[in-house]
Amino acid sequence: NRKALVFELSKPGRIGADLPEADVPEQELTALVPAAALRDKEPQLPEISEVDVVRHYTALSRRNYGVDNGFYPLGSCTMKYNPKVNEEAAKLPGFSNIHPLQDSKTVQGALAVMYELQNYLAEIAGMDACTLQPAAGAHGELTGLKIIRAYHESRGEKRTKVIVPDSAHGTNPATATVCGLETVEIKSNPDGSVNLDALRAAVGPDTAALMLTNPSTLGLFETQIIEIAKIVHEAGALLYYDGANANAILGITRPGDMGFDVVHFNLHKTFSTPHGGGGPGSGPVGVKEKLIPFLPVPVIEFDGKRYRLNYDRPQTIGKVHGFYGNFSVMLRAYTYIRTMGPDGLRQVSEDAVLNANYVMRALAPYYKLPFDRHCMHECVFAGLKEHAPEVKTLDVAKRILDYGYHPPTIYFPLIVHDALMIEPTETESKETLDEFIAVMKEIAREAVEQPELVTGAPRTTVVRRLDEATAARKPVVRWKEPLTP
Amino acid sequence: NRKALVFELSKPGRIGADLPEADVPEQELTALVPAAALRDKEPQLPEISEVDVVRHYTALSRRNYGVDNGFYPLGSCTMKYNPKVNEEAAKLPGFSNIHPLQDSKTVQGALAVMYELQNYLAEIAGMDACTLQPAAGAHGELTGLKIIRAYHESRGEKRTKVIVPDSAHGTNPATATVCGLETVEIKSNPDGSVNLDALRAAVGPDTAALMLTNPSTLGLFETQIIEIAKIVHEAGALLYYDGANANAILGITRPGDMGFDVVHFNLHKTFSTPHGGGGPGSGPVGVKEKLIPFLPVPVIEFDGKRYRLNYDRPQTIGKVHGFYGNFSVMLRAYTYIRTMGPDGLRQVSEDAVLNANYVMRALAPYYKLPFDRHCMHECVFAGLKEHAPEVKTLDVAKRILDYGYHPPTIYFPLIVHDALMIEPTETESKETLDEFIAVMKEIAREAVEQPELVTGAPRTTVVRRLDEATAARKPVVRWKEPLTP
Amino acid sequence: MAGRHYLPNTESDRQAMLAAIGVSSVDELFQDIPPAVRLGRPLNLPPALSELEVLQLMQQRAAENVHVGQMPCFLGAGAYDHFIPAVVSHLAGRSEFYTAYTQYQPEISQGGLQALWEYQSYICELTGLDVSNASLYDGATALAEAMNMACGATGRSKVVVSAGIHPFYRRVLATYARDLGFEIITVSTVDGQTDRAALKAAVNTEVAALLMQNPNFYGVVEDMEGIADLVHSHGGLLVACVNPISLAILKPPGAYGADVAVGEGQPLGLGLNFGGPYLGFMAVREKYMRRMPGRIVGQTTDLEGKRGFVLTLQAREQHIRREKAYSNICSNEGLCAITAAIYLSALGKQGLAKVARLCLQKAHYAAGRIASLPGYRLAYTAPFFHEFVVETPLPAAEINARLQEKGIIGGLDLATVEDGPDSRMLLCVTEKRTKAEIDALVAVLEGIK
Amino acid sequence: MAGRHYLPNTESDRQAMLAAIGVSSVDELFQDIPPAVRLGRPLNLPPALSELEVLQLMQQRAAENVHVGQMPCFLGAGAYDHFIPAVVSHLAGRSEFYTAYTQYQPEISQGGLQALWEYQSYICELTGLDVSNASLYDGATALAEAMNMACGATGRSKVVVSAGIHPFYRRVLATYARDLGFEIITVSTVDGQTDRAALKAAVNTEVAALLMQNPNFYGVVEDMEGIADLVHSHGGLLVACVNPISLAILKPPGAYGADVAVGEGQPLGLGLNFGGPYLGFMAVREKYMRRMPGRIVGQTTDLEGKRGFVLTLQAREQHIRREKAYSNICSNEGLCAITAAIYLSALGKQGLAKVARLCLQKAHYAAGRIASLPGYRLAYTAPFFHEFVVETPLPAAEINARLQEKGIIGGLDLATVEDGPDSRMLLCVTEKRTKAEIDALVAVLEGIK
Repeated sequence: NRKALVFELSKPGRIGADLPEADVPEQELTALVPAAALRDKEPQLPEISEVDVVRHYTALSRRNYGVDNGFYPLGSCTMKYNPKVNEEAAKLPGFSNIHPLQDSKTVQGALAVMYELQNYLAEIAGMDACTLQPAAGAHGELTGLKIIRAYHESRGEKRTKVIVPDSAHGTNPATATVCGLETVEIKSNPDGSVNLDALRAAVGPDTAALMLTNPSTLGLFETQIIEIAKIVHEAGALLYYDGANANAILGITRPGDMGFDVVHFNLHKTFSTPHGGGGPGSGPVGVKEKLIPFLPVPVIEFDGKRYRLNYDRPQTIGKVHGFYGNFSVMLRAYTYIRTMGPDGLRQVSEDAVLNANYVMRALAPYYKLPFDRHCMHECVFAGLKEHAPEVKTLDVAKRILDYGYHPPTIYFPLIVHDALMIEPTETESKETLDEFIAVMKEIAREAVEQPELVTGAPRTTVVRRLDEATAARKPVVRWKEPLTP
Repeated sequence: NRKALVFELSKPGRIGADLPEADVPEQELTALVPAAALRDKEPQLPEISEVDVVRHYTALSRRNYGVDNGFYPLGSCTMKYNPKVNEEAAKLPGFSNIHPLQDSKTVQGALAVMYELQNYLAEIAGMDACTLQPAAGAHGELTGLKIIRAYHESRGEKRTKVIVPDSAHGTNPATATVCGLETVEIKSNPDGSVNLDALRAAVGPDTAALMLTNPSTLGLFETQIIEIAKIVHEAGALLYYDGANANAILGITRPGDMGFDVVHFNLHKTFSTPHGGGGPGSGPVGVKEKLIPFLPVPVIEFDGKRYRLNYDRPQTIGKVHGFYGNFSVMLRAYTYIRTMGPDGLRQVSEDAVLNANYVMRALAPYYKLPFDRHCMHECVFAGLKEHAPEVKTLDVAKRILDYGYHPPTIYFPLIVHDALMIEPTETESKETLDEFIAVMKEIAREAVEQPELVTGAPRTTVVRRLDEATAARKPVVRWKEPLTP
Repeated sequence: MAGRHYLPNTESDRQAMLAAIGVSSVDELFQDIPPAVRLGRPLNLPPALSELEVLQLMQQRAAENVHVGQMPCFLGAGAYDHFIPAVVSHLAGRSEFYTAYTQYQPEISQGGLQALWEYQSYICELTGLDVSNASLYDGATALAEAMNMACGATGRSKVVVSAGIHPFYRRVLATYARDLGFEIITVSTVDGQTDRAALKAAVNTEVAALLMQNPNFYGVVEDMEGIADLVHSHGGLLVACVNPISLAILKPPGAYGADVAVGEGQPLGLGLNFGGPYLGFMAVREKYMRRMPGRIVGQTTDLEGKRGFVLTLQAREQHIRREKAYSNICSNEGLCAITAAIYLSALGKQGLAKVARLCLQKAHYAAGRIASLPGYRLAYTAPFFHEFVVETPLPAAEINARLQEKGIIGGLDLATVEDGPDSRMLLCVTEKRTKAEIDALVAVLEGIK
Repeated sequence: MAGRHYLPNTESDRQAMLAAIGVSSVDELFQDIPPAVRLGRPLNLPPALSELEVLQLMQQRAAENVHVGQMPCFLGAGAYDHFIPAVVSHLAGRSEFYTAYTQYQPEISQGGLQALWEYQSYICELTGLDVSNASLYDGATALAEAMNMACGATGRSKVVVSAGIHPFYRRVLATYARDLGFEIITVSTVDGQTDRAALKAAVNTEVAALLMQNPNFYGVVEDMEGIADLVHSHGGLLVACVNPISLAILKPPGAYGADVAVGEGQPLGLGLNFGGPYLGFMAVREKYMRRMPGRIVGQTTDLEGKRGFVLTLQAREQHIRREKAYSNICSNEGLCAITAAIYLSALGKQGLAKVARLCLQKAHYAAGRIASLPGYRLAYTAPFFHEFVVETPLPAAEINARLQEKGIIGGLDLATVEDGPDSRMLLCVTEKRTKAEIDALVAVLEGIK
């Protein structure tokens, strides 16, 4: 069951792809490029035939688990089903085979989709404008904070601090840092909500922004959001919305209406584009009117007849991507929004929240529920309810693998001890949830009665638990050509 | 690990595909169709959502084994690797979205491909013309025998017998029967070659044809082919070439040059189109000049400027397919032939034969080799060499499953006791063959030393040996709606 | 060397293998081939193309065709332009399905077997019959197989065939019948429906089967009331050739007494593909199960009692029965059957009914509008499903040429497939055609005087 | 209800779930949302479309673009029209890859992890460096991350940037640098190559890194001899931004002393996609491994000793290190990296070398022919890979318009991306361009006076 490396399949002289012969007169290589600029030794790429390529990657794919294989209740990741028609749309040659530097007259269809998508996202967010350029959520955060910074600077204000609750995603403080801003972490209330006193104590004339996700990373709606916005705005700071949890609020409430000034969405979460095993994503950023001048270039504009890319924006933060962002991810999200329409999107959030509450209530007798409130699109448990001294939350997660599901997120958010964060999403049926609930109950029983089943898990996977410590201590991060004796 | 049936996933009210609403004024159903013609009860199709559809068939696919998963040495089936570029060509909308009854002016590209393909196949077969209409090999046999019959009838001869060696594929005698002809089976020589005395005794004025594959179903070239052709032709009969084994002879020898009058090819074997788990295939038929008038209609013609479908062929056997055959299979074969060219096709056969001989010689010490000659593209063993009383050939095949390969063909050809027929094809590397040989050796050892490992196989598959007897005795061949109490 | 990417063995591999075999060259392996029949020259084929070149060639050839994604298509007549959800090709395109062989080793073929078993179940549900096979080549050959089967089952050699059956199908019937000595008696149509009186006259105790199409070639819904009794009372079988989409709303063959239902499965999620690969389906009453051609998948259990599937009732088939087989079919259209199953799973009960309803309504809207145009009239008054014949003021070929110029693929000029006037056109309207497209068709027709 | 096919729960499911939760309506679950911020109206979005309609809409939008399958394309400048073997999309399109999340649970993610580990190995082989990450967003942001990393590693805040770097990349550098207080010193080019004298003058002990592109934006192969020493002798890092295809024949960054190599991986089997998703790659010398941004896959063993792969060195990353992280990157371009690995596996050692050679030869053939036309000349005499700048007799925009009319996508009008005359055009010739296409380009240029 050990899978060969692609390098181990190699044999000199084999080829896996077929290229045409040169149809132009060829010259000596060194007549074109000085010998000093040429490499001495060719890169050691494998030499395998087409059938080897196909079997290798087909076999690797079968050692991987995606949403198409089953339930994926990974909290904070919104692993909903990715509709296939989106893939069809993205594959159309008129989209996939266009060069980013073509004359805009020849790409009007592409620009139209982008223009409309940014407007749709602005409407969903309650914002006045939107850029599609960021390539992922964290990239959206970076773009958003840079816009906020530029805004303050344009007003002659030097604001260098970003307030981040201790329940936040790690990207929030990291983004502040790479934007040259200082993170001020404030303690949350036990239920993950913002501690208003701590916030009031933290804000000041040096505060650039408060970064918040709502629902919080505990899956709970921040009920004091109006008050929070008031505190932040009165201090002259702006409010940043981390859209990681936006799947709970589509058509129900809007960050802009809550008082947020900047929003990023993750198209690869809320808008149903596939995650690709870690990207490509897309992290569009929506802003309120006053921040529009600072959006990255190019901005897509429409004069009623023609779409164009406008680079002439004196106050822009500049470019944040080589071209215009992850276009083919946008195509998928656009297709999704056009498929769902306003009613469909609202139903998405209703069903996502219903599913999460259903799971939460069903599991509450077996797993510690730290906050007895309705959750939004995901719920967080604090480990097993019954005393099971040998079993860690990690063990529970690994045992879930043996039952054929992807486990929930574990040990996040950091403020909940032994956190197990479950996000079912709206694309799962009651039957799937019932089966999952039954498994989770069974594992809770096993943890007490047969703990070795849980601590020794997984047993049904192609590898068992892996030695992560050694991997980090003595990193083997690439293949190396074996030394010939 | 039990897989649910699609019906078991159903829940009233779910939908898995999204259709537009009517945009025309609708009328009462019974105003359009009399009530007596309408059904009383709707068909019990399942009601499942899109994600259920995707997970169901993704899961089913993962319970299946194809060439992309590994070695498939299934004798007489030519399970070579199916190039992906062929799939791309077949998927082009300009091919996949054309209606068979469009004006021929609007399908010139499709007709050009078909016209050229029939010429290429005729050249490869050494024939004068070719029809692409048959949808599979057996359908090609039927077409070929009908052509032969029409030919004899056109000459006022009543010939009703088809001679078939006892080593032949079952389709040969079956085809004769469905063409209203009588099969005369002749005993082969022990090495599977035609017994000339038996042939001479069988031929006569009532003989329509001799059906033969060369190499024979034992993978051996029929050395007396010239003499056979003479005997058949002198009796006024024709010689039919079953192309199932054509992968051995591309560019090396041609049925037409051996004296055959009619040939069918299996595009889904020799010409690298995928088998689809039992079709769609394609079984083009090539004929010598004198048989051209009898080809099925339409015939694709080219006047130097335009391609057209000609139905005006008074001596035709008629139509054998609703339209023109399996067009998208033809596209794959055409792509393959254009990719390989004359040299590539010859190399295919050379490598196929080399691979088969390599396996044959390596396994000869462990499995009984009935004929100690060079084989062509496949080799046949007669069970295990060493005495292993508990182990049947079927057990060996099942044990191969545990090692992750598809087994060879077993118990065919019928004239070899405990036959194990291995066809490696040219798309397998020496390494793959060496690994397979090692497994086959190991199984031979197990058969003697640990027979229960072999007789109890397979153990690693999603189901173990299935009860085929009960399946046939008490057939359960469809789902039925459970009776509600 | 051309095709080297498909041929993994290197020159050194070949040498090593020759050495292991004990020969000095590949030629030696071919020594059994008499020199007189060896081809002493390269095949006369075009030189090899690289993948890039061959794909460009195919793209160019494809571009020489007009496809139905470019122009709305009102052609039917046995091949239908239906909407196919994106999931269908994504799932049927899983290589574990399409690169597999027939499921002779069930333990590693459970996926394909279960999918085919579910397909069989769907066909039984649609047709109202007991047993389906796992596919035949296409609708026309499925009908021919049904004829063969009926003659075999009854020991008779006459079949009565409605002239409402697709003319291409009837040509295939003729091809299959001739060599078996079957006599085909054709019964004409009246107002687009099979002539009931002529039918009664034709059916007698020498007739193995009556073959009807419903909806028939002209799109007309036949009056099947009493037809089964008519043929059964003479000991013959009723064979119905049906459109599977129509069966979401029309009475299934099983309900009007048919013994065998066959048809073209292309409407169930298969592309037009210029006529193939398509999907012949066949379902029969249980008593004919062991005479049915083609493969059948059965449910069983493994030695641990787990549910599983196998190819079953193989005693019927050519590879066992040889010259005593009822049919010679071997490779069939397995992947097309799986594709149809995926389509039907996605559409489901509601979806298939909606497709059928949309076809029916849109076709009637189109027919109504065309019939109201001066110079045009519907050829028949009988009820129809999603196809109908229009009598045109000018030859149908001329009208089609004008439609083509306006970017519309018109209907079938009936004179190209049957005897009769040149001013009859068979039009088809599926759920894919929008009101705007129908109105555009009508506008062009209106402008043709 | 729109989107019902994506929403499996039926109304009765919802009622049952509400009952189990103990609430009477979904609204109750949203009671924490203050009424004042609730959206009291439907979102102002277009009404839902069915799958058929949405696909037709997208087809229509796609048809409003001219794509490179319709016209030969001589644009490069950071996005390249290379041949992609059919296997690439077939394999990268396996849903187990594209519907997975990041590999936080390695036991069920071995396929993705191994593919990424092999990708890392390929990047190391191509760049001649020790450690690669598992991808960054694109070439431009990879370069910016390299700048951040170099400043972090050296504790310095000045970077010297060659004007030979893509102007878009330099704009991204500026965006990233500004808020971190980094100073960018730009060194101009002479004859298309970075000005060596100016470079020497600019590099000093305050400089964290020298950033060069090779081949640079103008297609020119830089003279890298001695460059690394120059910057190393002042304690700075050399960052090379490279084209991965060129590395099949050009000296790798590791061999000329670069500490960091970054670049745009789009040429490795990714479609043009109007600019994204692309693939930022980065490889570094071992000593910078623990400062590298992005995910890294490491090899290890499971508790039975079997080889396996995990995400490793996560202490560097944002989700552990939070505000102390060197980079905020989280989701990256995992599927693009796997796609690149599939491409490189298919091309292999010989194939990639051949692509590079064909690009080089065809570009030089084109350049030679264009340079011989009256009125045209090559802007630079320095060696180049597969792009080159032509000075044109008329404004480049006019020439491109003429080419467009003749069915050719011309080169980049440099005036649209940098200051300077309007008669400079950057042309790219990949292995996909045939001699006939190049000759057609030349013929049109020749006809423009």
